[in-house]
Amino acid sequence: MSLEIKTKDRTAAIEVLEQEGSFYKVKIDDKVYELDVEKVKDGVYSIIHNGASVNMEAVEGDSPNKLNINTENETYEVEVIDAASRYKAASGGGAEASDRTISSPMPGKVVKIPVSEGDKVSKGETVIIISAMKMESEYKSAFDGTVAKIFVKEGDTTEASAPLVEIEPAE
Amino acid sequence: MSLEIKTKDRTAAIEVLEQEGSFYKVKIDDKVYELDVEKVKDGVYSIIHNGASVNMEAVEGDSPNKLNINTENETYEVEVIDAASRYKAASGGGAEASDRTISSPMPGKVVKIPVSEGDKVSKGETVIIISAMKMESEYKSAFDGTVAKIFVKEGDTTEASAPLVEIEPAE
Amino acid sequence: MIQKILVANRGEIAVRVMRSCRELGIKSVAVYSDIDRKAMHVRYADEAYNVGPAPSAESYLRADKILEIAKKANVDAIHPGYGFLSENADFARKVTEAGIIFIGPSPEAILAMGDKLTARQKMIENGVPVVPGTKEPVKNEEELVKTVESVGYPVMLKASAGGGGKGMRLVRNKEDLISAYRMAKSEASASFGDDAVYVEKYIESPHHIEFQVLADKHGNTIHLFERECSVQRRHQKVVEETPSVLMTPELREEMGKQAVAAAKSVNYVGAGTVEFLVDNNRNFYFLEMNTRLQVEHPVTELVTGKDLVKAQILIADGQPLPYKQEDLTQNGHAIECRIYAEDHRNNFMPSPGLVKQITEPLGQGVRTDGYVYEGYEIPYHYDPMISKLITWAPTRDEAIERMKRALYEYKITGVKTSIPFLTKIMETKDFYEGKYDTHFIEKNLDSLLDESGCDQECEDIALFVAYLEYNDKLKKKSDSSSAPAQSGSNGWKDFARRKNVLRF
Amino acid sequence: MIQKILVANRGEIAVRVMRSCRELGIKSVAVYSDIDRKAMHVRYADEAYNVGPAPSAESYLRADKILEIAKKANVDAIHPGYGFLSENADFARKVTEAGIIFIGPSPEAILAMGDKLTARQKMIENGVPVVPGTKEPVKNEEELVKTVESVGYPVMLKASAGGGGKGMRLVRNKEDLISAYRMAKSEASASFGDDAVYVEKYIESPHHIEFQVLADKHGNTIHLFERECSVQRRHQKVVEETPSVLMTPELREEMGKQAVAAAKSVNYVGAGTVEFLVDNNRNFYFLEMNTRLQVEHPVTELVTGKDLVKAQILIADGQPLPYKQEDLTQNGHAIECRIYAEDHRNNFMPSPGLVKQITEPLGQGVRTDGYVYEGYEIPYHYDPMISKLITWAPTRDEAIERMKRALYEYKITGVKTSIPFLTKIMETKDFYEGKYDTHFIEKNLDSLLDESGCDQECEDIALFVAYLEYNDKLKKKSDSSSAPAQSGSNGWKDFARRKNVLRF
Repeated sequence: MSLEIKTKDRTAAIEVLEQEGSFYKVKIDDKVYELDVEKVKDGVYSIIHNGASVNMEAVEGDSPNKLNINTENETYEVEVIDAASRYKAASGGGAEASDRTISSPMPGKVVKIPVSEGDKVSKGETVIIISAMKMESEYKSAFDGTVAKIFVKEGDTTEASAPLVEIEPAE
Repeated sequence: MSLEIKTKDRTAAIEVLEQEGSFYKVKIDDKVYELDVEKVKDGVYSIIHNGASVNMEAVEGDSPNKLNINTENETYEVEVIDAASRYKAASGGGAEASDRTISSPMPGKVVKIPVSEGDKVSKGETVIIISAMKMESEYKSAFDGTVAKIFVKEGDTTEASAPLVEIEPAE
Repeated sequence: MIQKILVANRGEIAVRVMRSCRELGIKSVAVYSDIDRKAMHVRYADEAYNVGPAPSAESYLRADKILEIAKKANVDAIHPGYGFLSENADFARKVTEAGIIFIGPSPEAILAMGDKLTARQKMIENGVPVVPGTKEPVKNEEELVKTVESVGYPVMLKASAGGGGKGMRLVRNKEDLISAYRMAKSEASASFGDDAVYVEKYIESPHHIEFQVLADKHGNTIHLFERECSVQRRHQKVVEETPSVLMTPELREEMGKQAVAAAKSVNYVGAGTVEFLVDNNRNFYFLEMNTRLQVEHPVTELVTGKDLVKAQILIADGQPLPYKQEDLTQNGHAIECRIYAEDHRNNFMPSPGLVKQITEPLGQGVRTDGYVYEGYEIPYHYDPMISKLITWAPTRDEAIERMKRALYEYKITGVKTSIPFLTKIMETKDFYEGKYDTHFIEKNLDSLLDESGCDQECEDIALFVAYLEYNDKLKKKSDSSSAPAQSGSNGWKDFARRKNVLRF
Repeated sequence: MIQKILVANRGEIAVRVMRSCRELGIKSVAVYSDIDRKAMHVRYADEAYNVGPAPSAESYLRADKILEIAKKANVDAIHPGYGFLSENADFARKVTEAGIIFIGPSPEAILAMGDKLTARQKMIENGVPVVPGTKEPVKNEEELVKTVESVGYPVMLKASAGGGGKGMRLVRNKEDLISAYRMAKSEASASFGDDAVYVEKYIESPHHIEFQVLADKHGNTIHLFERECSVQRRHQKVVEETPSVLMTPELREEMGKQAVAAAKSVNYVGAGTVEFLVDNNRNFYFLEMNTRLQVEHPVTELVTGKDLVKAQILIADGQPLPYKQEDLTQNGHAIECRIYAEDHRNNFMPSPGLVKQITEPLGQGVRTDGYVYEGYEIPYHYDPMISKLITWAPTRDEAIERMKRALYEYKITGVKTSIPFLTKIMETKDFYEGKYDTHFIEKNLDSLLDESGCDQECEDIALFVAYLEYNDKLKKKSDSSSAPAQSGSNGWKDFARRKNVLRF
């Protein structure tokens, strides 16, 4: 079986050529690897490759086809290309829409919203201040535009990844 | 709902009278307790009872209705009386049969079997020697009797709880 | 002797205090907010009582509720930890008035040192050098502008009631002044319920060096040497060590003497820390005194061999200090790294959430003071610190190598942590050569945030791990199509649907 | 300098050695048997190679395979740990002949000390007192009976090639002699491939006290003080501490001198341990010298501050000892408890299996050297030791209190462990008063095995926890009737069936 997996600006084709127990002969793009891979516990992998012992962890991402893979020095945000993501990629717009919408990666409390719907904002202008874990973070607009929608009000408690403010880019 | 739970020489009737979230009002035999019980992770319980913070762990036993409960100082081997165990208790013999059969609680290797089927053995006589984790353990007969069956041979690797030697008690 | 102590705190410090209680045979009582029912300090304590809803203003900051619980549980003493009510003179007074021992200094000492302006004034009167600046809280924005112009840029805005970097802002030029002032006031208000802010001259290339002091009720005051805390980000300490590379025996003696004098000037009793700024010419200025246990107290414990929490308890019990200044020596070197749930690559954003897996570093010379466990969900209501990782070794070089080894072993998944960032600090030339001041992180930020070391092969393997994990999850889902919802698995409901449209 | 080391071992000691390698910047290479693919030492190492099937005779004892891997991985040195090939002179010789550094003494020193009889002879020649007994292996059962009758009961039968209690039997009377002899031979053969057994006079009320020595290739030999190892069960050490309560400065100096002399008599190089029996009158007798790192080496590391594995590596590298005898002091007190996977209430039966949950003790003065993790299955092929728990404190009393605190924090479920037994030891009067010899466990066995402290309320709550857990599992099963088989859940297949016949 084979799958396409995307990370950063690369989409790699992965195909398992042979498997016996924990030994895999696998083709990743044009390169063939012989790997001994054991899942030692939930999400924790031990890999032996040409004698080198390598540890990696797989942590689920925001959606079922997204994963974060921790290597020793780096974290890869990885997307498995399944039918659902193909559809999304083909229809377009999805990614762009999320850029327009500012959201907080964690739950928090809305301290201040210095803008109102319809306001013009400049790139780098603070549109909302969220407090979480005793720290206040300012969220700024990524481009010049207009505040299209504010989903929360001051004092609200917000969920992780909840939309906060949507900004319509200037033409 | 209520259940009967057996430990040592006691069988206790447990009935939950009220529950709200982690708060339980529960009747154990004739005594009523108000407990705040949270399962903090798999098998690990935190209990607050009249202010006292108590930790206990539940570990599965040999069969689905058997559990080992670790308290701070003691381990309780507990059996939940369900239909299957009621049947076993009523029909009898089951417990007795297991007394006759010597088994090792862990996997190991049969080092020596100094008896043969049909041999008479005395209480305390060694009938089999098992090596596990670099230690040799001698298993002895619990009563005078006759070796009815030997399930393994010297050099065999044995599974945990596998029957090794059955002894027919003398009348 | 004290028999039972209520620990008015949560997280790692509550557990750390309870550890010493347990070693002394003293019962410990936990208080917990609604969201902390499963927290480690509740599980560790001998007794535990709910103190209110998750927000700290409704729980850990509620002096009245905590006192009520203290009476109900019939405790002899209250340990406030750090943060929360630890430097609240009013709380200390109420505790004492209720006939309970407050493990800390007198309300008067807290007040004198807690208000930075009073403290500065006291130091000036006693001949201890202080950083130039104002003495009064700034009244309004016009006064702010005037004051800053008289002191001269750069200046530091500081919350009068503050500590730990909250409500602090460095301002280098006029344009940023007003917004920084407003942010500082807002944070000060949120964190301490007091929005008073004052202005201080900002000293370039400063070292943050503090002295640990202990004082008993019999007039004995000693210091336990220095801690070098110059590795800071936004005025929050990140790495601390002792001894300080900058220190000379003469400077140590002089600063130690001044630290003891500072404590004596307010009749200090208990454990406290006198913080100094030291410039490259080894001039030092009194900064503030923290009238409580510090986060970084373990490095002092490791080089002196003393247990500071036990010392606090024995002092509060009225016993004389069990050791004299001349009994103390600095043995070897200790370094502490603060492990935060934060995403350093995303502007150090806090990263609360479910801890899926944790492997703590073990072995020689490694100490971990933590509180999270596998399956624990770090709440977003409190400080994002997961633990403190401390290493000891005979020499500084070996302590750094040991810290790198310990950071390598420390694995936490589910939340993002500062472990990779701390590893980079240990590998940074300025750090391992001991040549750094409080600008260290700012100066080295690019290389500290650099992520590399995973080559093409490593990346390919990472993708293959993703492949295996994805298929494994898929297989599990198809094996049990109506499995119960598990905590931490978000979005998996779509999974069963997706698997039908996957190509193999 | 050595760049890469193969660690010819597994379990906690393999990980412990790799930790020091990592701190020295040396790459480590693991070898693993088929069943150890997921073991921590494989995950920890920089490289890992399969060395054969699970039984140690086919893997960790295969000198030829290990050498082959060492060459393939191009290592500079091999560290044998303890057990397995660590005291195998033939292996040491083959390693050296292959141009690889053996981290340990010369084959000649191993041979001289490894054969107890040669060692005794050497000591007698050098005026070191030894325990009375034979010098030659017993040839047959008739000779055995004669020899024992000349020495007089009680006697100890010992494997010539032995160590760690394997192949040892104490015989108090004639009736037990033959069967004990046969068992000793059988164990000796199984453990060491050599069934030679000899006889020694057994000394009543003995203390087992050993001295750590270090010797470099430049003629420097020093000792790092004593370890008191009298808490033993069936001649296996259970708890060790340093300093020994029995010790006087004069005795320490004299025994230290003899330990150094013993090492020098065989031109010893590396880390080694000279074991003595000491009676209540402080007479001491050479027992044996272990030509390797000991399990209990961490207590020495904690009071001296030195890393013995690093010292071994630097010595093997040809460097002179980095410290002299007069540089060493004993700072504070350290205690080690060996945590075994065993059921002490069932005749100390080993208890291998799946580790479902593990919480390691943390905080000040606590060191854990372990290798198991949540989800790891402890195999039954090897030693049942899970970890070593070591505490340090300024005083013995505080070290004991800290150990009790650490044992309280240490939670392992899935396998039975010796933690409750060790807790009892810490609470036993003879132990905390420091008045014990090697009969301590035997003497106190009843109270050590006593299980109490859970009153009626506690028992009721335990039953309620069982009730909740049972219902919880039942609910999970009914939620996902066709769930996949999970490792460690045995017998759950019947569960779905049972739930239909349950009454509620």
